[in-house]
Amino acid sequence: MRLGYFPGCSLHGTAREYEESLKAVAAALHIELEEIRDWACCGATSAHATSRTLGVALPARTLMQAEKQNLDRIFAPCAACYNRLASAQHALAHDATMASQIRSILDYSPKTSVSIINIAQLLSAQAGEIQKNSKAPLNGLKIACYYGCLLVRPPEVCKFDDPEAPNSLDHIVSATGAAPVAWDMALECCGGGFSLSRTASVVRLSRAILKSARSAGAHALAVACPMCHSNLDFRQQAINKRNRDGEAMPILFLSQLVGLSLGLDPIQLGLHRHFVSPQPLLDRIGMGKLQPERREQV
Amino acid sequence: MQELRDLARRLLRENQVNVILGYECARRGVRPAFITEAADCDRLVFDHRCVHNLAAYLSPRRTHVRALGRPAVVIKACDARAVAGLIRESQIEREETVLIGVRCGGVVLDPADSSPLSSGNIAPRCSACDQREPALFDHLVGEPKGAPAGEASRDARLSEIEAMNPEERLGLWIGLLGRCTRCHACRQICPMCFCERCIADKTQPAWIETSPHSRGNFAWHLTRALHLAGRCVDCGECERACPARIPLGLLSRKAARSVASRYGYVVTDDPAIPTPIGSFQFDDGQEFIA
Amino acid sequence: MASSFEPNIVAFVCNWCTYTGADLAGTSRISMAPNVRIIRLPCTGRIDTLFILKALERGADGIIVSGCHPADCHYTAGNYHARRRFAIFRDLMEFVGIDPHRVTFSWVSASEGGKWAEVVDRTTERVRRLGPFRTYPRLARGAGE
Amino acid sequence: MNTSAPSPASAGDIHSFPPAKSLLSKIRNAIGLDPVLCYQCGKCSAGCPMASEMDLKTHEIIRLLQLDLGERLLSSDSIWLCLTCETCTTRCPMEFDPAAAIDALREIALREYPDRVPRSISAFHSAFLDQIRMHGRVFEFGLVAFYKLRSGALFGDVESVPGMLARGKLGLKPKRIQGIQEVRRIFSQCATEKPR
Amino acid sequence: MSRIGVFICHCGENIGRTVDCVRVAHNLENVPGVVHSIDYKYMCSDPGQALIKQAIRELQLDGVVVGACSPHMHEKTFRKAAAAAGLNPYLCEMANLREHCSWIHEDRERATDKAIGLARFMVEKIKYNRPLATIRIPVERRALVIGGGIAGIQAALDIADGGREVILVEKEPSIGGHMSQLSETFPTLDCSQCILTPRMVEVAQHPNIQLLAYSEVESVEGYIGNFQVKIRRKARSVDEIKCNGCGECQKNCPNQKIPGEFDRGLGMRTAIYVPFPQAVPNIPVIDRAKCAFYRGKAKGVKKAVCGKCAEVCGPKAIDFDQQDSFVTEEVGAIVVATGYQLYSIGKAQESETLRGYGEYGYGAIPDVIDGLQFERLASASGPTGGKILRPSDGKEPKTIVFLQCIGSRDRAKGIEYCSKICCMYVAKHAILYHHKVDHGRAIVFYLDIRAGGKGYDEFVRRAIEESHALYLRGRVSRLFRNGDTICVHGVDTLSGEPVAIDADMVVLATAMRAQPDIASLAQKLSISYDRHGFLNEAHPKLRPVETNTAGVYLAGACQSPRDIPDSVAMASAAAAKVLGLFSNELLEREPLIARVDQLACTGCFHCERVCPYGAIERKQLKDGKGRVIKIVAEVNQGVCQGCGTCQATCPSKSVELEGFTDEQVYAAVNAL
Repeated sequence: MRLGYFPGCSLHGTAREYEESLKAVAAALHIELEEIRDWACCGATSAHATSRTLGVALPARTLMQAEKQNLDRIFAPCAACYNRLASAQHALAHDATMASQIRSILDYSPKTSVSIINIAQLLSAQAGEIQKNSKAPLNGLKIACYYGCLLVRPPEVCKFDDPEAPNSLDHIVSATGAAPVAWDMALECCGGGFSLSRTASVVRLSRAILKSARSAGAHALAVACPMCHSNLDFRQQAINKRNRDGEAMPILFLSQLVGLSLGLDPIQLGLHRHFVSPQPLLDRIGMGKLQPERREQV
Repeated sequence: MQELRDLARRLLRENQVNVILGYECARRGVRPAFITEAADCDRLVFDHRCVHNLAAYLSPRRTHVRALGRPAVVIKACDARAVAGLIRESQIEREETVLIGVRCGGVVLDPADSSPLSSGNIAPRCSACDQREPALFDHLVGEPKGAPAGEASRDARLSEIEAMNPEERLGLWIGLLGRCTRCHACRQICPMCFCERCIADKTQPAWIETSPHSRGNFAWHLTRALHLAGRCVDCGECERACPARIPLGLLSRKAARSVASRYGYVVTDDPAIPTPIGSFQFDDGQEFIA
Repeated sequence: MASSFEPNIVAFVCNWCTYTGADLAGTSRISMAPNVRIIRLPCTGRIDTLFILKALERGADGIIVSGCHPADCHYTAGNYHARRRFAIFRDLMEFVGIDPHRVTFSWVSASEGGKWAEVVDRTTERVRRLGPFRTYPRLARGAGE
Repeated sequence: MNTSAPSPASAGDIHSFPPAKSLLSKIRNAIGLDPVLCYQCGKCSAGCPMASEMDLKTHEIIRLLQLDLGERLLSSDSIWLCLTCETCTTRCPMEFDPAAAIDALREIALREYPDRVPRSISAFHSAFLDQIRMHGRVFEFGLVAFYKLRSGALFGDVESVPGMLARGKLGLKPKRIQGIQEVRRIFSQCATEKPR
Repeated sequence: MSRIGVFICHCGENIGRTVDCVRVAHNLENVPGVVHSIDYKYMCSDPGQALIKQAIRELQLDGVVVGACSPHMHEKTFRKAAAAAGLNPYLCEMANLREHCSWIHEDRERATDKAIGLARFMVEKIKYNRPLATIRIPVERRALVIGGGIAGIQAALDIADGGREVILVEKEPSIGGHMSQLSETFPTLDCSQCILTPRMVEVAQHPNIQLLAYSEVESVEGYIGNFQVKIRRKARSVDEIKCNGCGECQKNCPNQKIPGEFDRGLGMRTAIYVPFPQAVPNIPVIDRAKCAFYRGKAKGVKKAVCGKCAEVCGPKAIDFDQQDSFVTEEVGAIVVATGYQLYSIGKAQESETLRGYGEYGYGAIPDVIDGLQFERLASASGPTGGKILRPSDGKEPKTIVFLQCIGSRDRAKGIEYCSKICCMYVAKHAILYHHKVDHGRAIVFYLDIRAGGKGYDEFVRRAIEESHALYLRGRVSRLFRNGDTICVHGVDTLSGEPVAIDADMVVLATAMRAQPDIASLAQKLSISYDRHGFLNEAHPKLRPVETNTAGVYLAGACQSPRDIPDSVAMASAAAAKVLGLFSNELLEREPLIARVDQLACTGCFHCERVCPYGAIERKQLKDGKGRVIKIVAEVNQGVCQGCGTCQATCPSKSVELEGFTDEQVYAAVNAL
């Protein structure tokens, strides 16, 4: 299966373990990821918060690139990127003025037929395969699936799951043999783009999410968004330092969980890159010690 | 006195009425008189011995009086209240009856007592009475009278009994009512007891036992007091008529006190004012209701 | 002694509110003292003070009179007239030494099954404490009976 | 809008309502939805993760919009606290789109009240967009550095840098995309004010 | 010696579980007068009822006591069974052994004793039961409808279409009521006149409807099925028979400048006038206070000052000497549809419980008008031909402000209820204004939007979303004149923003109030009304169009603020009640009513004072020679509802309530 691949900026930086795990899992499931050539940033919040046009134009360029590569499906693992691409496409399809504006900017009119899929869509379609090929089913693991905002909202853009009661991630997690826990804050915002600019808000919001997951008895949180991941993982040290909320909660990318169930090597999946060590998790499922590489080739 | 006699004579002469209900001298004291001849009008008297409430003779039940024809009746202030009651309760037509109001300075307890009126012999109700003349009359006769002698706090006894404990009260009334022989004189003389067939005489069913024992007597006197609540004009005739000398006024005055304190109702000689039983206010007191 | 005494209580109630309220107590299975026997009348307006005296004569230790709350009377005004009648009668009873605690007056609506049970139990308890009311029926002694 | 205590005297100088140039209509055009749709149920504010930190809650923002009270609305920093988590939009019973409205408001605010944008936030946005201008992508090390310069929060998070490096999460030399000119044209064409 | 049968029901386990039914039955066997006493599992079942019927027949029972559930449950059942076996149904009584015994007690012994006691009560009582026959009262199958607004019209038409005669009384010169003044109607915006006028004409032409316009109910005697209604026909000064409605008189009346009531003072009428062109009947009336002829006479001028109308009247219908006349009608049912009056905004209020809105300058500021005035402006047949123009200068208001809840939900002004229709008619006004005035700005001050009803909330949203009415939440504090505009001071409580609007016109959405003369009408009909003067229904949920006086029904806004659909629905409901009543020639009533022992009656009429229904009448007893012996009380069988208050009040107990006679109660108490 050939898929256009839009990693987005953070997968080449702070969230590189996301890409590492994705590539490993894709290989194991025989999915060919073809990276979009010379893609540009989706613009994220900063773009659409300051200029609606910019917020559409940047992703539009990427769609254009994909078309030139005649990719009919684009896989955007980063929920934020996915959301921007999908929103841009939606705007192009439904807002004539915007469409013409973009046309004049790119002097190209992107087709709106290209389908943009996120990791939830990709892996839930593969759930059968995952189960079939699972070498180390994660039995006994309790996972809180965290959808966050950008995967399922706004509903008219992200049509693939119920915006208020989604289950695609839970579906995937079940396929890994782990048990998705029922909890209440799977859709609450973690503070998103305020990680740097309003850290306090992020700490407040992320903490609530972690507490909820903990009280639901989760051993770990599964996420599909680098931004969420850094807020919940990287910022968690701060949170735990300031409060006694309990055990540190490992935050895993969905792809990492799937990778583990497929029996892939934790290091290959980048599990050692997390700030909150997933070691306790691995112990639970009887996996060896993580051997964090001393040196990192940059 | 002359004024009264002249008026009576005129009323008979002019055929305004056929009979004068008044008072005349008897062997001992005074007694009610039924004068149909103008000539006999000089027999009429009115003074402090005129105790009787002549309104009682207006009741349709007094057929012999009715037979005498259209009456004029001599009434004191207290009697006027009874007349008002009879009108209010459709027993007589106002225009069918000529009312000769007399100014009154109080009467003695016993009509046979000819000694001058004093705090010694005055009827207790009179010493408490502040109404020297009726408001309901066609003619008003007699000189203006001053307030009678005697202490005004006649209901001391009432309060005394109220202050007793239940057992004492029960004992007291068993003693008093035990004396009742059910001669029904109280009823016969009462201007407001005009029922064609008294409940006490009703036998199917016999709510009130006829045999004269305390239990039947309790039922009788309690029921009578209730029937008289807000209707009793406090003329004292029942007590006067009672051969057993039972202070029946206590019961009717207790009822009067009850309606006064609960509904601010006082018996008047205005026929237009409805009786407290038979009327109501939405916010009547109900402290005794759970 | 008094504790083993089971008072004999008769209740005169109106058909529309209290009788129906008592029915409700039944359908709601609210348990209450078995000492009270109901006599049904259409309206408190129909309840005569003679009923009370006769009941006492016949050896009732306590009496309940109950009907519709003010403004709820099925016949619009019966309960208002009853209220005055009983107020004055109660004063008279008290005056002659018949303990008014033996007679409970209450408003119990068709929806107050619970309240009816309370009225029944409270009255039963009060009368039980007062003991049997032999004095009144026995007033007939020495004469006639 | 006259907010002075109403009195017959002041009645004369009260100008008519609503004000001539209408923010309301601008937003209506920008998002293709009419803010009058909102009936002020407050479900948006109730679900807003940032509500506790906003002086104007989401529904109040919409109300002021309905009343065309641009001044009071744009001069508040509440619109800048919106995370665009889209919760409000998802739950709006009248199918209005508060998130989009707030985006549109920010765009106008940036032009009309640039100095009202909270420093840290404007710093972040410009640092972020600069990264794209320069490289076509966001180069996080650069983002952090630029952000610190702009926001003045120089030492915030410094302690975390080693950890980031140790985990190989921070690349040190940026890569530039070939189509960078194209990207820059996009920026110039979109004519976004550079938030200062 | 009576022959009583006692039947104790186990009600399956319901009674049997706690009450020893066998013992109860045995015990009752030994009660004197009881000839038959049995227990059975289900007395109400067919075999159970069969047992009773059989016993009645075979043992010639003259009384049946069923010890079972509550009489409210099965009294009818068992009385029917008794009747079927030839026993008078009122010789069958129930002892409540379930709700009042087995269900509320545990102790089997004591419950059984009590059950015996309850049954005894009934056995003793029934010895004194009398066979009673259902009362049948003839019903005069004609109806009176009071009020010719939409409710009265609907009720009259429904009853008339049901084949019954109707007398429709309207106090104004024409029927139509407030609805005829309306421009369009919410939420459909169809023109009020267009839907109303045909109904009015139908009334005029309906063979079963006798329309008495410009008339009022003078007095009402009698009771359900047999009312005598005296109606005053006010003098029109025009002969209704002769008049052909040509309108010449109006054209020629010299006094053309009288502010018209129909147009709420916004238009003018003549001294002899028809309130509006579509009036039914189309017969003018002379306003004697304004007519030169009468004013001349009042001043004592000998020769007629004016007679123009009479001169020009072809059929010579003008009758200056006409006097009020009276007709008396016999009817069996009465529908009250007297509608409402508008709350008067000004400082002066005719009721001391109400206060006006000085702060809104109604009457002082010419361009502050009320909702009904706006209706007239918006109405195509109105004084401006449907244009929205300011009374002051005839200019088109570019900014218009509507204030809701004027006189509604305002304790301080004496009305705390919600008038129900204002939210909707204001929305309608906003929409109409939007249609009629280009670039107009409509602003509404509201407290809440009460738009429950089919298509109602959608309608309000339409005013907001399509007609761009700006809804501000809050009450306006005061209106100030500001040159030729009106300055409106308020606060939008949603934003906390003080608002001051320069408006060209302000419309006050005034409350609905009860009719001013409602008390006297209510007394004539002996029905009750609430503290605001709205007539009381018999039961707020289950008997919404009946009153506590049998045979009198309610329709429309006389009962509480109502809009047109509600009023019409109520009217049809009332009509259905009336037709139901008329479906029989005789009205059947339970015979449980009071009866006077006229020999014993003393005629003190305490009973008359306490009777809630005025069922006590005075009757003269005469001797052979026709001389009145005494006047005694008599119970009107049609009116008495059987509460028995008369009997408890009667000092001599000369009045008996059938079914609950003294003998019956006495016997029961004796069984203690």
